Amino acid sequence: MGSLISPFSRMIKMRKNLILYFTLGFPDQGTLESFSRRISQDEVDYVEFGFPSGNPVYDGPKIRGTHKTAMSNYRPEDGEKLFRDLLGKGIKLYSLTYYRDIRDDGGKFLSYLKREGFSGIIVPDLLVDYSDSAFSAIGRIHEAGLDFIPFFNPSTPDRIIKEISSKTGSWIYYGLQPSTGINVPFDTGEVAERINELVPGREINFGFGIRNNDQVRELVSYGASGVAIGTALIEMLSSGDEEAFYSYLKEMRGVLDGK
Amino acid sequence: MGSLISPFSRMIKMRKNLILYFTLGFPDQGTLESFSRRISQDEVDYVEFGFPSGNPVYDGPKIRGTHKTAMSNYRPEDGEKLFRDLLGKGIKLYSLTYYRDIRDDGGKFLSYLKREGFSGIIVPDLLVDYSDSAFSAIGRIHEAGLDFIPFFNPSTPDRIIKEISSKTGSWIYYGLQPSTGINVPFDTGEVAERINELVPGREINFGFGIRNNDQVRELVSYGASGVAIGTALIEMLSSGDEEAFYSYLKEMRGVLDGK
Amino acid sequence: MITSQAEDVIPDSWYNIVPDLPEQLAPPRDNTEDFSSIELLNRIIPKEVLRQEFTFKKFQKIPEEVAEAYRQIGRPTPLVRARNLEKFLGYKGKIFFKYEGATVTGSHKINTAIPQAYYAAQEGVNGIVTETGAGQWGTATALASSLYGMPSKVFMVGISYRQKPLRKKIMGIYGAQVFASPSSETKFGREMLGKDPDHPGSLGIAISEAVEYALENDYRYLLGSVMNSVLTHQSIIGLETKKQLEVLGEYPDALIGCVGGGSNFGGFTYPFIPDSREIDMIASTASEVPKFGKGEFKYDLLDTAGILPSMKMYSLGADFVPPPIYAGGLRYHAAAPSLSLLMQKGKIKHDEADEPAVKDALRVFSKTQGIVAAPESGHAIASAIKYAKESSNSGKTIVLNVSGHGLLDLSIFKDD
Amino acid sequence: MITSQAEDVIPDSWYNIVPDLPEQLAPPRDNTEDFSSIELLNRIIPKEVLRQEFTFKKFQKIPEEVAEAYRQIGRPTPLVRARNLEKFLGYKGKIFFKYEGATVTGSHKINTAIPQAYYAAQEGVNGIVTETGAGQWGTATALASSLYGMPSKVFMVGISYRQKPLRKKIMGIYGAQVFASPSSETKFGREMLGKDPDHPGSLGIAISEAVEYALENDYRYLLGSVMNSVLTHQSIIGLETKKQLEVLGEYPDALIGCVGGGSNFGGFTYPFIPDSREIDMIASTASEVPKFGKGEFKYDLLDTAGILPSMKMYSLGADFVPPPIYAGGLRYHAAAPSLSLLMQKGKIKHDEADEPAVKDALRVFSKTQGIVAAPESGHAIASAIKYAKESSNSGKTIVLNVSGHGLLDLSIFKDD
Ligand SMILES: Cc1ncc(COP(=O)(O)O)c(C=O)c1O
Ligand SMILES: Cc1ncc(COP(=O)(O)O)c(C=O)c1O
Repeated sequence: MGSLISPFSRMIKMRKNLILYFTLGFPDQGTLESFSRRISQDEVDYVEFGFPSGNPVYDGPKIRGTHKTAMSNYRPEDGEKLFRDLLGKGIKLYSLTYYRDIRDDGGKFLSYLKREGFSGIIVPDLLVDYSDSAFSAIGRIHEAGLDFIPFFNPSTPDRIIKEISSKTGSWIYYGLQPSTGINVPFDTGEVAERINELVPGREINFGFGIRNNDQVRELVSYGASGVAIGTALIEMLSSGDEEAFYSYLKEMRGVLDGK
Repeated sequence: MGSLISPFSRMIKMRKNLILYFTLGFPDQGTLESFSRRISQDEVDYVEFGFPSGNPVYDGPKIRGTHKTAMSNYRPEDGEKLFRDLLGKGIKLYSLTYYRDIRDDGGKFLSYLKREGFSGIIVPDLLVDYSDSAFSAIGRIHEAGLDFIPFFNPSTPDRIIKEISSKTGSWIYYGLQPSTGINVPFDTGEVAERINELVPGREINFGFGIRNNDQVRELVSYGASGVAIGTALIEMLSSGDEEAFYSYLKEMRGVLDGK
Repeated sequence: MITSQAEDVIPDSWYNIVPDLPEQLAPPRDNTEDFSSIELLNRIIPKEVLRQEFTFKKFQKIPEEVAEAYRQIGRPTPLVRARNLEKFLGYKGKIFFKYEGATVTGSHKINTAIPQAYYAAQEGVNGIVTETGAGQWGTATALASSLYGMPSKVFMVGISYRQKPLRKKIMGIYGAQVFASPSSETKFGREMLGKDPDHPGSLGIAISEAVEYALENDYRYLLGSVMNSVLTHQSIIGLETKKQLEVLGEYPDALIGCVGGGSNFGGFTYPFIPDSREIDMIASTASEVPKFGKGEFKYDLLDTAGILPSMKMYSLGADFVPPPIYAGGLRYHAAAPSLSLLMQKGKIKHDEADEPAVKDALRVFSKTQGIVAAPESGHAIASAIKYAKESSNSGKTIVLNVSGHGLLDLSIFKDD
Repeated sequence: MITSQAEDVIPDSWYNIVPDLPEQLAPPRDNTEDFSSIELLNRIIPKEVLRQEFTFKKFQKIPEEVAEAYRQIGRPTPLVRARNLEKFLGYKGKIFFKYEGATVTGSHKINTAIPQAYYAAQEGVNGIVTETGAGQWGTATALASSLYGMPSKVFMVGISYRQKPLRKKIMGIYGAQVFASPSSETKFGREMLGKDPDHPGSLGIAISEAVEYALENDYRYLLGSVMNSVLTHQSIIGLETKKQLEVLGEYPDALIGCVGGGSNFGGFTYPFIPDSREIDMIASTASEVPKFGKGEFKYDLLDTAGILPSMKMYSLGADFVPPPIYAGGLRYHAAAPSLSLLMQKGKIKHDEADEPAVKDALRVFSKTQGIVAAPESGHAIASAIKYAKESSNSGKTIVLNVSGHGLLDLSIFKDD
C-alpha cells in the first residue's frame, strides 16, 4: 500500500479476461450456436477458435478428440455464423492454429481471418517446430492486419520471450502445461511472477490446463490478466449442457472479479 | 669460527677414540696375543671383548661365526692374560655381553669384570628384550663398580635415549646398523647429528657396520667421539695377518686424527 | 587431485538449461490420439521430479537433505589434472578430468537417483522401480532407494542379467530385488516370455515392465537419463567442475564427455553455456550408435513400447537395434532433447569412437592415471586423446568428464 | 564428504613412529647362523626403502614427485561423517570414516607402492616383482610400476589366481605380468610344482618366488605391509585424517581399523600417538586369525620360507595355516613389530570379528553409506559398530578407517 504500488497491484484492479476456447465443429454446429448465445461481454472477453486440424500435436487428448469430430463436421459457413454473432456482442476473436496447417497456403488463411473479423492468431508450434521462420511468419501476420499473439510456456527460453514479445504489442498467451488439458505439477505463483518479470506491464493471459477456481484465483493474485478455458468446457459441450455452461461463465467471472 | 663455537667443533679438536672389538677365543689364543701385542695407546683407546655366547642374536653372521669358534676355544685364563696385557698399556676394557647370558648368574659376571679391571659393560639386548629390567640391571652394574655403556641405535626412541643417558655418565655406544657387520643404507651425517642433539656434549662412539675410512671421516666431521671396529678385523684375525692389522690401526688413527 | 571444502564446491542449486536454450524446447507429445502419456507421467514419476521436468526456473534449490546425501556418496567428486596422461601424450596444454567414478556407486547416475528417490520418499510412495541395461543406473537406484528406506525393484535386461552377475549382486547388496527382463512379474513381461521363453530382453521391454510395475503397485519409476529433470540434477557435475577450475584459475577451451542419453554430458557442460565463452563442447558417442552422425532430429519414442511420451531429439529410431557393444550405457537410440537442440544449433559438436579406439584409450588411462574407467567414459577419453593430438589444439585446456569406473565391467578386456 | 584443498591436506612428510615408541623396537634377526638375511635385503629392496626401514627420523620428507603421484591417484582420500550409519545405529555420537577405497586402485596399498616404486625407479632397477594374496597389493604394485615405466611381475597365490580372475585382469590392464604361484618361473616354484602339479600355493611360497625372481633378475621386491617403512608411508592416512578432523574442529575418542600386517592400522593411528591424548585405538582382526588374541609376542619369520629376517612381533607362527576366509588380506600370521610392541604395552587394544558379523557389517555399510567395503575393512566396520553399541561409548567421536572397497571381491556374497 502507500506509495509502493507495483504494476501487479495496478493490474489487479483492471477487469480480468475470461477467454473461451472452442474447436469449430465440435460437438456440432447446433450445440456451438446455443452455447454461443449464452456468451456476452458481461462475462467473456475473447473467444479462441481452433480450426479443425488433422494433427493438433500440442493439444491434449480431450481437445485432440474434438478435432477428430470437427474434421468431419465442420463447414466454413457454420463458423462464419458464430464469428458474426460473437463479434456483434463485442467479443474479440482469435484463432488457435498450427503453423504446419497454414504455412504453405500463401497467406490465404490469414486473409480469411482478417476478413472474418479476427483480432489475432495464436500459433503454438511456431516457436517450437518452425523457429527459423518465426520472424517472417510474424511479419506476414502483421501484414495481414492481425495481431500475433506470442505463445509461451515454461520451456520458452527467457531470451526468446523477450525477443518475441518485443516484436509485437499484443497480449501474450502463456501455456501453463506442455499441452492443453494436461496436468503436470507446477508452482502457479512462480510461473506467473516470472513471466511478469520478463515482460513487465504486458497483458498476459494464461491457459492450457486450467482446472479449478483456486488456480484462477492464484493466477489473478500473481497479476494474471486473464485465463483461457478450453478442456474444461468439453464435457459440457459433449452433453450439450448449456445451463451448466452458463453458470460456469458466471462463476468464473465472479472468481476473476475477486468475489 | 668467531664466537660461534658449537659443541661439535669443540669436540672435533679432542682426540677421537679408536675402539677395537674381539671375541675372546677367536680365532685362537695365540693369534689374539700377537694382535694384542700390536695394540698401544698411540692408536687405540678402548678394547671391547665379547665373551663367547651361544646365541649372539644382534651380531651379524661374521661375528656370530667367531662366537661359534670361541665357544670351544676359550679358556678364562687366556682372557685374563690379554686383559692384564692391555690394561698395562693403559687401554680401557669393556665387555660386550648379552643380558640373556648373565641375568641369572646373581651378579657373578659383573664382579668378575670388575676384578679383571674392566671399565664398563655394553649390553646390546637389554633395552630391547629386557626393557622392563633395564633400570634394575643398570643399578646392579653401577653397584658392581662398572660403567653401564648405553647401547643405542637408530631404532631407539628419543625418550629412551634421554632417559637412559641421564641414568649414567659414561660414554654412549651408538650402533649404526641393526646388527654388527651388516650394511643397510643410512645417512651417516643425519644419524650423528641427531644423537648429538639428543645428548649434547656427551661422548658418543659409533660402531656396528663401520666399513671404510670415508665413513669414519664423515662421522668425525659430525662430532663423533670415536669409532668401534669389529667385523673389519675378522679377516685379519682369521688369516693371522698381524702386519695388516698393525697398518690398519695406523691408518685408522690417521683418519681419526684428520690426516 | 584438486578439491576444496565440500561446502564450497557443492552448489546450492542445480542448473536448468531450458530457459537459456537458444530456442524453445519442443514439448513432449503423446503417442496416441485418445490417451495422454504425458498425463500418465503423474502416476509414474514423483511429482516434484515432474515439476522440475517442465520448470522455467534456471536454478533449482538442492534440498539440504539431498546436499547431505551428496556429501555422503562422495561429492564433490575430484577434478584431477591428468599429468601422467599429458606426459604420455606429450601434450603441451593441460588436461583435467572430472571423476564421477569416485561416487560410491561408481558413476554419475547417483546424482539424479538421490533427488528422485528423495522426492518419492517425501510423497510416501510404496517403492521404487526402474529398468537397467548396463547396470549403473540400477545400482544407483538401488542405493538411493535404500538410503530413503524404500523397497526397490530393478528390471534388468535379461542378457545383461546373465552376463553381469556382479551388477546383479551389488544391486542385491544395496537391497534391490532384481528381475531378469522380460520377467513373469508383469503382464507385458509374461507376454514376451510367452513368445520366447529365452527372450534376451531389451531396454524397451525393461522400461515397459518397470512402468507397468509402477502403475500396478503405486510405485514410482525413476528416470535414468534423457529427461530435463535428470540433466538438471546432473548439472552438479559441471557446477562443481566450474568451481574447482575457478579455484585453480583455469577455464576450459574444450569440454569433452560421452553421450548415452546425454545426462552426464549435459550435466557437465551446460553450466558453462551461460558464460557465452568460446568452448569446444564435444559429445562423444559410440561409432556403433551414431545418433548424431546418422540420427535424425525429430519427435521419437522414448521407450520402444511407447508408454512414455515422444520427444523431439536426435534419434536413430526407437526400433534401432544397437550392436551388442561393450559400452552398454551408450546403446540408447536417442539423446536428450536439450542436447539435441544444442547440437542441431551447432553449439555442441560431436565425435565418434569405436571399440578398438576406446579399448586403447581405457588402457592408456589405466596405466597413466590408474583409473579403469567405465567403457562409456572410455569414449570421452578416446575423443579427448584425439582432440589433444590435433596440432591446432596444442596448448589448450581440455576438461573431460569420466562418468564412471569400469571395475564391474572388466569383462570387456576378456580377450586380452 | 569433507575434504580440503589437496595442498593443505596431503602432508609434506610421512611420520615414523619408531622414535616415539614407548620402547626400543627389537631389531630384525637373521634366521641362520652363517648367512645374513638382513644384509640380503640390500639386493632385494630399494635402497631408500631400506634406509627408511631403519631410520631414527620422525619425519621423512615426501618427494615432490611422490606427492604429485599421490594427488594423481586420489589423495587426499575423503573423510566422511557417516551420518546414515549413525542414524541406522541410533548412535548419539559422531562416526567418521576415512575412505582409502577412494584411491584409484581401491585400497591404501597404493600409498606405499608408489614411493617404493619411485625409489626403485630412481635407482634404475630392471623391474619390480612382488607377491599377492588377495590381490590388492599386486594391483597397487602393478600400477605404481607402470607409473614409473618399469615392468612388473606379480606372483599371485595360485588359488586366488583361479578364484579372482578380476584381480588378475586389472593387474594385467595396469601392465603387470601375473603368474600363478607356484610357477615355473623360479627354481623354488618348479620345486613345489614338482611335488604337486596342482599346488594351491601360499603367501609364503609366493614371497619366496618373488624374492628369488628379484635376486635372479636384479629386480626389486616391494614390501606390502609389516615393515616400518611401509607403516611410515601409510602414515599419510592418519596425517590426512588429523588435518581433516582439525578443519572440522573434531578430535577422535576412538580410532578403529583392521589389521592384516598392520599397515593401514598403523598408518591411520600412529600420527595421533605423539599427542598423548586419551584415544581408544582398536585393532580389529579376523577371529579366524587371532594374532593378538592367541598369538605370541616373539621373534618369528616374516615369510614361511625364511628368506627374509625374523622380527619380534605378535605371531601365530609362520607355519600357521589360516582358514580360507573371505578377507584374504587378514590371513597373515603376524603383525608389524611396532604395532605388536604398542599392543603388548597396552597402548592399543584389539577386537576380533568373525565372518557373519563382518558380512552383516558390510551390508549395513553398503545400505547406509553406499560403499561396498573390502572384506578386510569389514572387520573395522564390524568393530566400530560393536564399539558404538556399547553404552559406555555413547556420544563419543569414532573415526574408522575403511581401507578399501570390495568391488572386486563381491564373490564373498556368493550364497546370498
Ligand atoms: C558410466 C556411464 N557413463 C555414461 C552413461 C551414458 O548415459 P548418459 O549419457 O545419460 O550420461 C552411462 C549410462 O549407463 C554410464 O553408466
Ligand atoms: C583392503 C585391505 N585392507 C587391509 C589389508 C590388511 O593389510 P594391512 O594390515 O597391512 O593394512 C589388506 C591387505 O591385503 C587389504 O587389501
